[in-house]
Amino acid sequence: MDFLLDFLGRLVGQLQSPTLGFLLGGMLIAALGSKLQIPQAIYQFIVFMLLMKIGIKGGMEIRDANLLEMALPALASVILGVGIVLGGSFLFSLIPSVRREDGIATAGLFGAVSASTLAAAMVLLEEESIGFEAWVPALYPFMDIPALILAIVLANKHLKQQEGSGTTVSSWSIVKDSLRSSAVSAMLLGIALGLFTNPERVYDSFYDPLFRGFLSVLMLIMGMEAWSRIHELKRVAQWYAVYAFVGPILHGLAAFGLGYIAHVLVGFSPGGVVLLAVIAASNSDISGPPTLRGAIPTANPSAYIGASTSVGTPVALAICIPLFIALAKAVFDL
Amino acid sequence: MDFLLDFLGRLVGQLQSPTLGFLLGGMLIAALGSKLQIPQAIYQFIVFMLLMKIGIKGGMEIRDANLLEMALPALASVILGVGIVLGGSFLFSLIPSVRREDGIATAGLFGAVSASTLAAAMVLLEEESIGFEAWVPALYPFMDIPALILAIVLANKHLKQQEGSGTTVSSWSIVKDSLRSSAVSAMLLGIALGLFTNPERVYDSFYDPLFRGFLSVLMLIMGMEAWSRIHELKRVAQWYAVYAFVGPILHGLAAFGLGYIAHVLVGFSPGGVVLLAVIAASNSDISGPPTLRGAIPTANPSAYIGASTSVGTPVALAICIPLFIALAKAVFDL
Amino acid sequence: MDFLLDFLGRLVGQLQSPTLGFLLGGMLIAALGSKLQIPQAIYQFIVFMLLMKIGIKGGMEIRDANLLEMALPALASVILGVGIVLGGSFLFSLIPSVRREDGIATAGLFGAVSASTLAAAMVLLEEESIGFEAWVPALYPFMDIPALILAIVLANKHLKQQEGSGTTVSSWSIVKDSLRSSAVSAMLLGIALGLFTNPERVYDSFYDPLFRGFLSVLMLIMGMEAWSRIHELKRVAQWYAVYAFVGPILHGLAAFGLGYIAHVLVGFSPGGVVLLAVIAASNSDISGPPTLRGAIPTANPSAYIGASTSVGTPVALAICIPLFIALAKAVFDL
Amino acid sequence: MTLHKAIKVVVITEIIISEQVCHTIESCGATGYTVVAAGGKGDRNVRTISDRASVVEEFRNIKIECIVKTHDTAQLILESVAEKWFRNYSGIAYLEEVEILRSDKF
Amino acid sequence: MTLHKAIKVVVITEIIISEQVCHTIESCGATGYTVVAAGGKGDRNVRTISDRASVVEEFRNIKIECIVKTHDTAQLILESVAEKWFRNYSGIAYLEEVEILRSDKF
Amino acid sequence: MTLHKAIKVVVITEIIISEQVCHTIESCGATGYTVVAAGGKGDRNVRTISDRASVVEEFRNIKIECIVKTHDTAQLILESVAEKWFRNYSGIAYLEEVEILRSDKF
Ligand SMILES: Nc1ncnc2c1ncn2[C@@H]1O[C@H](COP(=O)(O)O)[C@@H](O)[C@H]1O
Ligand SMILES: Nc1ncnc2c1ncn2[C@@H]1O[C@H](COP(=O)(O)O)[C@@H](O)[C@H]1O
Ligand SMILES: Nc1ncnc2c1ncn2[C@@H]1O[C@H](COP(=O)(O)O)[C@@H](O)[C@H]1O
Ligand code: NA
Ligand code: NA
Ligand code: NA
Repeated sequence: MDFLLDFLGRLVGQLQSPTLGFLLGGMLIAALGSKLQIPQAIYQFIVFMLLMKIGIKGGMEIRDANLLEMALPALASVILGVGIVLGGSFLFSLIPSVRREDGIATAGLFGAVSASTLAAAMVLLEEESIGFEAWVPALYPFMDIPALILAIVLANKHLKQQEGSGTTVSSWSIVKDSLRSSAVSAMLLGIALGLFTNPERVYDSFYDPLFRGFLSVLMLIMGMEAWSRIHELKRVAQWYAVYAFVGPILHGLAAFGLGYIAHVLVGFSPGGVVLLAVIAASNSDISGPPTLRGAIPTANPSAYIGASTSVGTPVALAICIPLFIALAKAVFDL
Repeated sequence: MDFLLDFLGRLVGQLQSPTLGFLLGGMLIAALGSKLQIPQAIYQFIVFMLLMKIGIKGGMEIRDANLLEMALPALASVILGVGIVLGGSFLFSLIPSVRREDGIATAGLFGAVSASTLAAAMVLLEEESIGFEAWVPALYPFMDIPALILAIVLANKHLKQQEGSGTTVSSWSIVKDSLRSSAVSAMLLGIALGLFTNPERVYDSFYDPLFRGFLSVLMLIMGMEAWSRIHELKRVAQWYAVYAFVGPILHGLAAFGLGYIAHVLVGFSPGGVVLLAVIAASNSDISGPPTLRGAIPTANPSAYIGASTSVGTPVALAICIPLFIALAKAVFDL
Repeated sequence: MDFLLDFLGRLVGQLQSPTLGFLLGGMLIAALGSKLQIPQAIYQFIVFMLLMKIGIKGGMEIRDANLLEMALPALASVILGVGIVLGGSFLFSLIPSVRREDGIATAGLFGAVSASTLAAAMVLLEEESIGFEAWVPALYPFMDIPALILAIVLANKHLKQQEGSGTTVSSWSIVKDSLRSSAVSAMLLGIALGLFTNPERVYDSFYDPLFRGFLSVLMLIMGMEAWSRIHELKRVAQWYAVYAFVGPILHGLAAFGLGYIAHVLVGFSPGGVVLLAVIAASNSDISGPPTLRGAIPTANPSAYIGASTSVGTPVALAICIPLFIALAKAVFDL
Repeated sequence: MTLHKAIKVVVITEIIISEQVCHTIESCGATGYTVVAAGGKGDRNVRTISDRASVVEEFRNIKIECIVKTHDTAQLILESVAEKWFRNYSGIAYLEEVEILRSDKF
Repeated sequence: MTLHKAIKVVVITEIIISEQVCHTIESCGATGYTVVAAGGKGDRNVRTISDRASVVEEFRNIKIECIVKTHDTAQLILESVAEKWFRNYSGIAYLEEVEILRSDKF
Repeated sequence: MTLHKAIKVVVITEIIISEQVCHTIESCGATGYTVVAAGGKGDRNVRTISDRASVVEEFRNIKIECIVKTHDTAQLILESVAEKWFRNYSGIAYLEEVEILRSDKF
């Protein structure tokens, strides 16, 4: 009860946070029909900047980190990515009105990861002064890639069974595609630069100070997009909306649990547990949709994109992040 | 006499200000045929940043401001917006070579407001350490919206009389369109974020420090545009150029007068008086032209765009801002 | 021997520099097929920012500089620009498999100058705390313009002799075109603003602090481009690759020699000598190629663009800059 | 497979009215359309396709193409668009004959 | 100079498969093609050409035009593209008659 | 309303010479034209329409379309452009028949 009151208090407090304020503001002005537009070129550059910032920082810190500590959380990430896709596909398969491959693609997107949500969580943790190991954001691909591969493999297996029309897709080519996607390759590049060069000055004068501001613009864009894609959601069964609302919370809670185990076993930090939960709760907004469109062409994009952009992402940002921070404070007594 | 010398001294000094230097530099390189180009995406983002900066700052300060003080200046803004359009339309109606709807549209543009000019004035006031109430920039829509509505209504009334071809335009739909325009909605969004969230950190680390630099780039763009649109002005009667030169100065002086009254009655600050005068002197560059093109389609865009971009805006920036600052120093003994 | 060891040590150290790290990183991710992309609008804006930064700084310092000191280095620049084009054209004319105008155009590009390479050298000198006169970057057009003019004139003379098909091109129109190119006109605008206005505040709050970060993004772009254009080089004779590899080093060494003479005669600074060498070693990436495409249309763009973007620029950045810094340290005993 | 004759209607006009023109086209019976950003020069003005910053951006052109099955529908679209929009906005419109695969799609 | 008859094949489809569609077109014997960014509306969706930031950018259209000398090649391209791509991705395709200067170029 | 036959000339070439080609077209008697940014593949090179940063940006294509009343004018434009520009720059050009509403406009 106390915990609930505490959490509700925090939730209201978090909505005061400019990060979520920009998200809600974006939804609001889109709903009111504002013609405000942030150019595509700016959006692409902001995403690049955030990923480089996260990557460089991670790379610089990994240099003197004990990477063995990373093993357990990385394993947890793989398990979560695989588990979310299997669970989601199974649930959708129970609903007759949902086409099999649409369900698999949607579960794949929610198993994959959003860099924007991750960045927002990092800023909010910082505002609450909750620390985490610098390599935590590098868990991203450990969840993202297995989730996408599994979804594509499942969908193709299903198509072959059903109609003999599925094409064989090698999982190695999906791994390569994921590593080459703009999001993952920007983060890996950042990590490499942080590891092998001395980017302190450029990091301190550019990537770090601009991070918070660019993130605010990104949140605004996510909010506007969430609203403007809601009509796609209306074209498909309401079950997608239900899944997109409940899924992130459950996925995050499962990840929180696994993170807690890692905390007990290898001393995984409280902030790390929160980030792991947010990574699990997030869904892939940048590279996931085109990857799925290309690899599962029979799946209806309106289903998975509507669910993810219009419901899943706002829920991950505005509900899950505050929820897991509050939970961490209670559980770890911060 | 002394005042004149003082003013001329200041004018020369202001041209040393980089803000105006960038404007003149832009005109110069466009005149010399430079191929330098700032991409459209950057321009859109800069305008967004400036309006957010102005809005957030305003919102944060409005929190503990006495909004009653705003009533009189807001009323003055409405009066100015309406008065400029009525006056301009009347003057143009005296000139036989000017089509009625072209004159009304031009007066409408000069009654409306430019966010860029407003931002430049704020930087120049800051350089002179002349303070103003943080809500003053929020007077913008109080002048902008009435001016555009009135112009559209006048033009449609005229078209109906003349040829029975004007379509009925509801003023409410014009208000909605104005509020939804990218400029006004960005500023209102900023105000809301400043009021309801705690954006201090993102404001101090991003929107505020980049303001001055982005403004310099914007001035460069305005200068290049001013030059490159001068050929449009040549296609239409020279009266447009005359109006565009004299109008801003007169509009600004009238606003200065009303601002002075507000100073005496409710203690409106000297900086506020200057900003009110600049708002009146400015003309709408971003949202005005497409609004008028859509709502008064029979008016010739070369007339109003040439007049505003090539003459009105440079006069407002390079003559009116220094003029009103000098005036304020003399009048308020700063 | 000691010098060589010292140099090799430095070269490895320089590769640790993030500036070169970003270049190599860009080549690497392009080679690995990454889909990461920096938008064209961002690239254009970054180049603008760097040139304004260089120009404004130069302008501010020129105010109280003794411009006579500039005379000898400026003369050296002209000699280098002309000499590189004459030498390169002659060498290419010895190779039967290379068409005459292709060789001339390539030599023209290598005689001309790259603003990005110049900016990278400035950051690396700063990191080594090696000073230089602020007007040194303004030597840029003194080498760039003569080189391009000479190449165009040579090519047209050749075409007229050969087939009577060359058109007369006035050198004045080439000068005008060069001065109007986006790169040169941005730098000249910056110099004018630095000279005639007081841009200290906007320089210190915007152009200067963002320089290092934007340069890192630019290096990434250059690296990606270098890789993705390598296929153009494969279509043409391998002699272009040889020239593009050896040329920058020889051009830079010649410039270092002339700079050294200026050092002895008029006290040209060690940092200035390095910059002069880098300017000579660089090749024009922004304005050169379209200028040549327009003025020597019969020359094959694959030849000169492949050679310059894929080999010349990486060599200038990753080999020449560290080489000349090491040389300066040894020669001037820094 | 046999090919079927169809008609393509092309409208080039100001981007500011693009949504309304598309609406006019659909209300005449078109089942779809394709749009492309365009510049150009006509009686009234030069319009650019460059990415150069321009304060009054919305004065650009759009090219709308729409395939319909019958010449009558095509002519109806042509006349409706011209009648409704070309008095106050710049623009041109024309028809072309094309061959399509499946006629049920349009 | 005399002009020669030729056929233009036009394909409008999703940008995400543009490279593969171009490959299909070339494998049918085309010597070149021209592409243009497009938006549009059809059975499935509305696609934009605006520069507005959109998180899922790759759902835009592309218009591919390709001139070939014979009607047979044109029809082959049309059928191959439709067969291979239009079951799972949105798109339309059609032919137009054109006149070219030099027939050896195509 | 009756429709009139007219001819559309299409030129696809390098963006770097777009202004000069438009000038050539106008000097042959065209009253207007429409331009569209394009990419493509031909004998010489692949040209992109992506927004990816590219150091040598000006090597892109442009598609110029121009409607004229007579086949003779169209052929004149075609031959002038080919003669003047296609020896040193890449490009193709062709004609199409179209139907227009008002013939006085062109
Ligand atoms: N003869 C023509 N051929 C092709 N396009 C044209 C022609 N005339 C006009 N246009 C296009 O139609 C637009 C509007 O033309 P106008 O109404 O004459 O200003 C121009 O900007 C061009 O894009
Ligand atoms: N009748 C039509 N005329 C012109 N373009 C069309 C038409 N129908 C569809 N399109 C284009 O083809 C794309 C895909 O259509 P669809 O497969 O019907 O969704 C649309 O986005 C339009 O660009
Ligand atoms: N067969 C073709 N069909 C359509 N467009 C073509 C064709 N051949 C060439 N092009 C276009 O013309 C441009 C120049 O061609 P080229 O001169 O052959 O390099 C190419 O980039 C394409 O955009
Ligand atoms: Na996830
Ligand atoms: Na005004
Ligand atoms: Na050089």
